[in-house]
Amino acid sequence: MPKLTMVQALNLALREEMERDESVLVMGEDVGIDGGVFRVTDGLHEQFGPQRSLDTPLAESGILGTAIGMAIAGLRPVAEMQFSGFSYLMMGQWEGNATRMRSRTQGQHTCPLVVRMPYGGGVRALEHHSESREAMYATCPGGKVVIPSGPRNARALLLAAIRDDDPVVFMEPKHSYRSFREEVPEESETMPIGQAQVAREGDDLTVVAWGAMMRPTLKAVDEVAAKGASIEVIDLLTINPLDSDTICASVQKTGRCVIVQEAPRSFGVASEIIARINDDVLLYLEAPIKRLTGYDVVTPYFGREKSYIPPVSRIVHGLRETLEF
Amino acid sequence: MPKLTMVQALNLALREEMERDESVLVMGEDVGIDGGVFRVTDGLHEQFGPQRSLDTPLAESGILGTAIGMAIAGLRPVAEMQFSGFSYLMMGQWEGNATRMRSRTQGQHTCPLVVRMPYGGGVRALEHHSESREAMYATCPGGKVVIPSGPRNARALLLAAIRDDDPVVFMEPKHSYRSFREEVPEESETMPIGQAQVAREGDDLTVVAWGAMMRPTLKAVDEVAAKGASIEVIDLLTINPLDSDTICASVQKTGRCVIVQEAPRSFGVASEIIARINDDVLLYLEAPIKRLTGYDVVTPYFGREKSYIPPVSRIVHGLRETLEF
Amino acid sequence: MPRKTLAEFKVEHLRVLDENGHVDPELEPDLSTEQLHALYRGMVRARELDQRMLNLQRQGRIGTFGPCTGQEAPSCSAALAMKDDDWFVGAFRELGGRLMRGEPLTGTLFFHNGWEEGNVLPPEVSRRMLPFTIIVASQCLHAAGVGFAASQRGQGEAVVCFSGDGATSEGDFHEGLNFAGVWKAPVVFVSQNNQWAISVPREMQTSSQTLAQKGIAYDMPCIQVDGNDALACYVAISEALERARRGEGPSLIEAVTYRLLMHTTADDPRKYRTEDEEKEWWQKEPLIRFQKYMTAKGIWDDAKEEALRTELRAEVDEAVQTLESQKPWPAERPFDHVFAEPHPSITRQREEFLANLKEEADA
Amino acid sequence: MPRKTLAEFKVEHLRVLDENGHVDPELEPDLSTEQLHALYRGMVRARELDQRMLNLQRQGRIGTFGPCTGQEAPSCSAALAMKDDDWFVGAFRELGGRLMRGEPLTGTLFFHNGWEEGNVLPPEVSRRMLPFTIIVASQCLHAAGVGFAASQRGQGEAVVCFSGDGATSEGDFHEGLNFAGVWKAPVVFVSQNNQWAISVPREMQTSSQTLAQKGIAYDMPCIQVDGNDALACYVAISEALERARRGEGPSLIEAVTYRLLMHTTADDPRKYRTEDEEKEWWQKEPLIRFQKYMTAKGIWDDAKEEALRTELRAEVDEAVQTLESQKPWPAERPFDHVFAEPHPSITRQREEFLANLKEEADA
Ligand SMILES: Cc1ncc(C[n+]2csc(CCOP(=O)(O)OP(=O)(O)O)c2C)c(N)n1
Ligand SMILES: Cc1ncc(C[n+]2csc(CCOP(=O)(O)OP(=O)(O)O)c2C)c(N)n1
Ligand SMILES: [Mg+2]
Ligand SMILES: [Mg+2]
Repeated sequence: MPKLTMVQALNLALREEMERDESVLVMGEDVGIDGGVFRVTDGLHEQFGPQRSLDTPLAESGILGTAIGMAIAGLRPVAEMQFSGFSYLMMGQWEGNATRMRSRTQGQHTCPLVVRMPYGGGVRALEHHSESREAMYATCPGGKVVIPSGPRNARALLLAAIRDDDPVVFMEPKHSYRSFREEVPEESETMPIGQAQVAREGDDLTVVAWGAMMRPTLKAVDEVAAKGASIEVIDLLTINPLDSDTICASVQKTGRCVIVQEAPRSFGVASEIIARINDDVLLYLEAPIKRLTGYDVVTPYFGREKSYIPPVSRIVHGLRETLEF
Repeated sequence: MPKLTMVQALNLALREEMERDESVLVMGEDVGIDGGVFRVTDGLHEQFGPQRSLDTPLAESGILGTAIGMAIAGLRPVAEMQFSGFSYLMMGQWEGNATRMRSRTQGQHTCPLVVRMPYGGGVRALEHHSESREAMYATCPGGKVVIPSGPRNARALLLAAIRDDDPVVFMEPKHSYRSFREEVPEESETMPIGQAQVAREGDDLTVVAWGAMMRPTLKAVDEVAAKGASIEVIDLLTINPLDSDTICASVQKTGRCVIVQEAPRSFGVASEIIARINDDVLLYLEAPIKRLTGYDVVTPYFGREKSYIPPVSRIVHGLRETLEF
Repeated sequence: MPRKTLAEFKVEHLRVLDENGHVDPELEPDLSTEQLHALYRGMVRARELDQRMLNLQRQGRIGTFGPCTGQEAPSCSAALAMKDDDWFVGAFRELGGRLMRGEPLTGTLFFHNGWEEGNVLPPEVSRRMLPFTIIVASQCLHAAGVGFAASQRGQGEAVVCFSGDGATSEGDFHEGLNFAGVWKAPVVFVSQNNQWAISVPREMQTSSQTLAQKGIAYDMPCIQVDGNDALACYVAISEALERARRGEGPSLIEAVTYRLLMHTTADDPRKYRTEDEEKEWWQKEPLIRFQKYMTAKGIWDDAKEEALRTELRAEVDEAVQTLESQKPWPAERPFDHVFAEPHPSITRQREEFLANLKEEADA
Repeated sequence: MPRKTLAEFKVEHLRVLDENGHVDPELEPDLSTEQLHALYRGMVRARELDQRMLNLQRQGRIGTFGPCTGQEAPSCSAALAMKDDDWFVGAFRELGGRLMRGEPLTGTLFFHNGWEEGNVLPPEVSRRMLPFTIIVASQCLHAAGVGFAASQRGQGEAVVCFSGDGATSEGDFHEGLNFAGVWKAPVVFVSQNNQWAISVPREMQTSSQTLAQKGIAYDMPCIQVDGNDALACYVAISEALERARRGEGPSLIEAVTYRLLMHTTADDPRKYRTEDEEKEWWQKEPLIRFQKYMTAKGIWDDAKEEALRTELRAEVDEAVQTLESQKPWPAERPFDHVFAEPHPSITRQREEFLANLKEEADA
């Protein structure tokens, strides 16, 4: 098994699915000749030509809106938003059409499309290049939201997203694009959308994280586990529809839960997880659920961003507090 | 004190503030001669002329984007989105500019503007005219989200929103526009943004609701209270920044909480309220917090919408269950 | 040559049939009697259903809707000009064209009675027709995308996309035309300039003299036609479809027409326009002039008119009966169309929903 | 007249100074020596800072930035043509104009080092200048809104708004021009056509022959100028500003120029364009031809050039020193600028943040 970065793994998924299914194409700003500003679509232009590796005009609503038309007409577009920070310009088409076409026509017209977008901070980028707003997309029923955390699941989930018959926002933690490698099987593999994954098993505490927060979370967990705690770690992978069963089963077992979220504290995915735990397993809780999150401030420029993203030390601290509660 | 509908009360607020402050203007699709499709801006055109009651071209990003420019240049625009269902087209300007201008320039340029929008169901309207997505706006730090529940607080909060130095999304429960009247003082009055209001005091149970859900909630509470329960009702009024202090103080006292929300269950404001209670007063809870909400489906057309909005009977049932837990 | 002219453009106006039904013989398209009858029938059918819906709405028997009266020509002409394999992408005032493309009368009735079931069409109809679009101008992008997909197949499919004068202000209109232009997508954009976007008159919507000239921004062939003249609409749309099929890319047609009635049944035009203006436009409406044209041609007479009206009214009666005898569809259907595959969380909510319904019914 | 011409339009190109610095005497604007010197100084100052920033970035001493080299003429000409009370609304490649309007060199340095403090300008500068806009084309709407507000005051203020060729594809560009057109807002839209939007060439961005013609969609005076010719830019912007002040509404100017360097320091143009193309455009760049023009006029010489460069380099040195001797500003400032009034929930998070910081520092 080759060791790939997430960028390479995503590129692999696109390539294999484009080879397998002629109706798949990638589209977006600079995805063609340039191979995308992060090189996720690198080489597809050479292999599949400009009609399946489609450089579009600079317009995010345009990209999603035309992808909707293509999807209705039988293609499977994988559109790229250059950064999630520009994706809000497509929100009208997302809320108003992509997520509604199936229910509007009771399945006669559907939007099997993926919108890929790098999100999150930590790469010293300009304004609008660093925030995490997965919760915003999660407020729209009818659309899925998927966030991989490593090269292997990125590849498997992107394949699943392309094959999914519903519109998927696929948010890629850009901080993890190249920061580590993982073995990725040569054989195609997919993972089910809508299911979280238990990344570590344990009995004393459940930790839920996703995307770029998985790495610092696992580091922190290792550190605390080294001192004897048995910690279960759940990698959320799909934000919407949320797999509360996996989370609640774990919390029922452990009685304690910490959620690590890069996004601001309020109105984030962590809140929904807490609500699900409250719904189903509140009585098993032995401590308040802890949210380790960003703050409710406008995403700071990169001079300050490091202090604003939960670091390993803060996670360690939070795990200990919850274990000792 | 005259008895006014919410539409009249909002109209009053606009009129008095436009009289008091020359920099205030209303703008949007059909807000001028037509007085708005719900007549909230009725008569302003006659009184203040077309430059302060400004019919704009049909473009939501355009409306907010130009309002941002006006606000930076010293005006206080009150923009209308004809329905919240079209407001997602302005999300790029909202997330990217309105909510960020203050932090971007550390206060040198600011966006004192209001975006009014009718939201919610129950009026047998076409698609896109019935959903509740307050949570989507709440995911953006730097912008406030306010939802009045009756004529009197609508007037007071709209005045406060116009005078607020930050951008405010002001969501008006269209179902309550004309469905009841309330006494509204002749004298100008404002209410603080960022504070919830205790609408009924009680000791056994805390109920939190907002917007159009306040009326059925109060009815249900009256019904249950008539049988002897002492129920505290909190009218949220501001969604962001959320007044968790008022909620947590109440739950600390009552130990039980029901949240009534028109929006879909997941990723809504109710989840954030649960998270806040978990943060601060979990140990006082005597029962799981109950969410009475819409469902995680695409907002149905009006033939079905009634079954999808929490009715009084369901709230009554939920209150009882939580009291008896 | 320091101040040199780089490019020149002009915008033309086309009319074939004047307000009194006189045809310009040089411009008259070569249509068979059957085709002319079909076009007229399509327009009258829309008018009849529209008028009936207005009554139904006033009686509270259907919900809010936006009448199309006076604007029957552009979409019916398009339907006549289109091939089976072409795509029809509408806004919300193309009843005539939709019906001609095969949408059953009950479709619009169910839709306006608040049921998604109204959008569920016979497969052969839905295949090449997108549902009613409410988000103004958003369909312009769908059309460009459909056009791209169609041109990939290379089978000469084209797309006709409708939007209104108000729609030209939206970013999506611009992006739709731009994408279609760059891709040379086979799309005919028809801008129905009915003079009003609710209460906002055309001249407050944009400062351009015509809407047609907006095509110049994309070097797109553009023309203004008399939108109450079904023959002019037909000629312009047919020419544009030909260009599209030849791979010459999109076109923009401004069809100048008038919304004779209210914006929707929730609207009161008295607030913002005069009855005189409306009366003036009633003189120019599309049905009468077409009838006169056919009569002069000797292919229409009072008997035919009466037979047609009688037939169509009966059809409308029947559709209304179907509407009113239709039992409500299952309340839980929305749960079945959130996603293609049910997710446990949605399935559980579906059960909860049914339990709640039962309880509320029992209460 | 069934096919009558409704309207005709043309798009002109303006150049005053050719690539060798020869001026067209009939078109030469009447600028004083001081003005010409100021214009040249502004362009060279931007070039010097740009080049230095490139080095700093390569050494990891500042973050990603987008160089403006080769595009100094349009924004510097605008700054020269504008009055103090006019508004400058930029995108992200108008360093020259921004500096001429009074932004300190440290502004852009701090900004590109990841500090909001770089956007905090001396009050008299910030008063009529909006910060750097990253969301492409979104500033076109701000400009229209500022223009509306300015025209309400009726004191002859105008707005100059910059955007790029890629920006013309965004809905906000279209909406900005349309709103400004309807309001007859005093806005001069300058579209810097530098041939590329990252890797996407101008001809894949839109199918129109020129960007200038996009103004026709709003009946807006529009012109294409040689954007590397500072005099042509000055003439066109001045004329447009005059129209704006006379209440004649907005204009669109396409300034044809070239992004001589990478899109940003994170970009590698070798992926998508040839060095030959770049070399060709280096022949047309704006500084040298302006220098030749001034030399021919007898108002410039090598000594002046050297003095200017020496002075500006020293200024840049000093700014870089200020940058590097600047201690980080307080980490908690973002909490102070979420809202004008602190809210208890934010205040508490601020305290939590400080406690976390302290703990992490102690750890
Ligand atoms: C994006 C969006 N904004 C606002 C509305 C509300 N609205 C519905 S129709 C309409 C006017 C449309 O005008 P026009 O495009 O001229 O079409 P017409 O109604 O005249 O056929 C408006 C503002 C909407 N449906 N979609
Ligand atoms: C709305 C939006 N989409 C995408 C981007 C990413 N991006 C930054 S600059 C750029 C190209 C801009 O091209 P152009 O308008 O020609 O300006 P130039 O960079 O050439 O000056 C892109 C795609 C962005 N900043 N904003
Ligand atoms: Mg119209
Ligand atoms: Mg460019």
